[in-house]
Amino acid sequence: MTVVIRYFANLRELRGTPEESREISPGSTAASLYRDLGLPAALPVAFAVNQERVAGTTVLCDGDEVVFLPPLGGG
Amino acid sequence: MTVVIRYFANLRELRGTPEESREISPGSTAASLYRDLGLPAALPVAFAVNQERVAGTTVLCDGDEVVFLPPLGGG
Amino acid sequence: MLRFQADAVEVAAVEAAVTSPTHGAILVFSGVARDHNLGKGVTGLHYEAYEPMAVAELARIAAEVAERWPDTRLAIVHRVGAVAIGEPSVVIAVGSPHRVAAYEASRYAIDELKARVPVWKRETYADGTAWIANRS
Amino acid sequence: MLRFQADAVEVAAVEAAVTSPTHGAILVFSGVARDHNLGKGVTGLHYEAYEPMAVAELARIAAEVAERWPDTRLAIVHRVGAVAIGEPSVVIAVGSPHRVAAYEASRYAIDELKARVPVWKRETYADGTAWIANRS
Repeated sequence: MTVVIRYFANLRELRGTPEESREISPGSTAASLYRDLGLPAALPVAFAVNQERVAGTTVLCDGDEVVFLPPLGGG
Repeated sequence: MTVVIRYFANLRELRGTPEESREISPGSTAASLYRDLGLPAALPVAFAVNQERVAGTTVLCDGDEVVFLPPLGGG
Repeated sequence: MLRFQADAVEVAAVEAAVTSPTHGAILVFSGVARDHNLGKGVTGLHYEAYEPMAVAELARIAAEVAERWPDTRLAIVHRVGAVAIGEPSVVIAVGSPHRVAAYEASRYAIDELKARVPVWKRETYADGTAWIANRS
Repeated sequence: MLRFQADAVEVAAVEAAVTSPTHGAILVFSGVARDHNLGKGVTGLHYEAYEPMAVAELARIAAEVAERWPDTRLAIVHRVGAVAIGEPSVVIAVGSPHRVAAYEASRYAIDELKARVPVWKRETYADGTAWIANRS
């Protein structure tokens, strides 16, 4: 199964792309995907799946849009 | 001795003038002047003398500018 | 900028008076003449001020704001004379490095203005007029 | 009016969006790009949003404001892309029959926006750039 990952801010710069598709194994969660991608463990990210904020333990489904949210800076 | 009285809002309309000079007897206070003028006892006025808010018991001096402040409506 | 004026208030000019490159938050309060009050249709407003005392009172309020919220800038413009429905009767702008101070200072300024500054408001209705006091 | 835009914000247009003849108080908050932050000179800002989610989050905040302060109207415009020093990055306007609700609703909206809306800010200095998070 495949998910689409969108990157913003420092994660986009780090990853060098605003978006990528990724094959994942069944049972993968938002947090395990973040780890598998080798993204910085120290960054206090939150998780959004299909534009809803979710816990890192959320199991991903085929076609999900996943976003790792770095600390926000709006306003 | 003489004081100048300035009227605003409903007191100006009631009195029919924005300003008048008035002879007062020594010992007159802001509140006694208000009563002597026959202005409405029911109106909850505050008192200003020479542009400073004062108590009604304040004794008036020659040349004072007296204003009876009806309830405020600014803003 | 602390003043009374007969002309309509240019909100952008009041805001510009408190803007500075070091200020992260600007808060602009406008008190707008409403088309009704206490269940009656209002067709127009008239404001009257005891101006020298009112200006002195605005200056005192500004000094209090400067003491309580040291890095803020404050501007207040209040109308006198006729004010049409939908126009601001008062505009208060606060510039501040931080937004919490801007909210607190702005609210303090309008609350104190209503309580202390010698200004009176006359409403015009279809069938007459009345002087309207602020509820305390 | 709840939106992100690359163009400079016309504050008067945001204010006009919440103005109504029944509203006695209008409060406009502008968050302005400052020329310094954390002791460093800032020469420019860049904002980036996860826009579909950010717009949905603004809509949720607006719904919460409408529920808590029923008679208020709310408009929020946030910049994306480059923002010059001195320009507002966000403008929040609230119209309300009464001023207390305007202050409370405005403050709620900016606090929640900073905490929940997926937007990021990059500051540019003489010697580089950094992504700056809101203090929670």
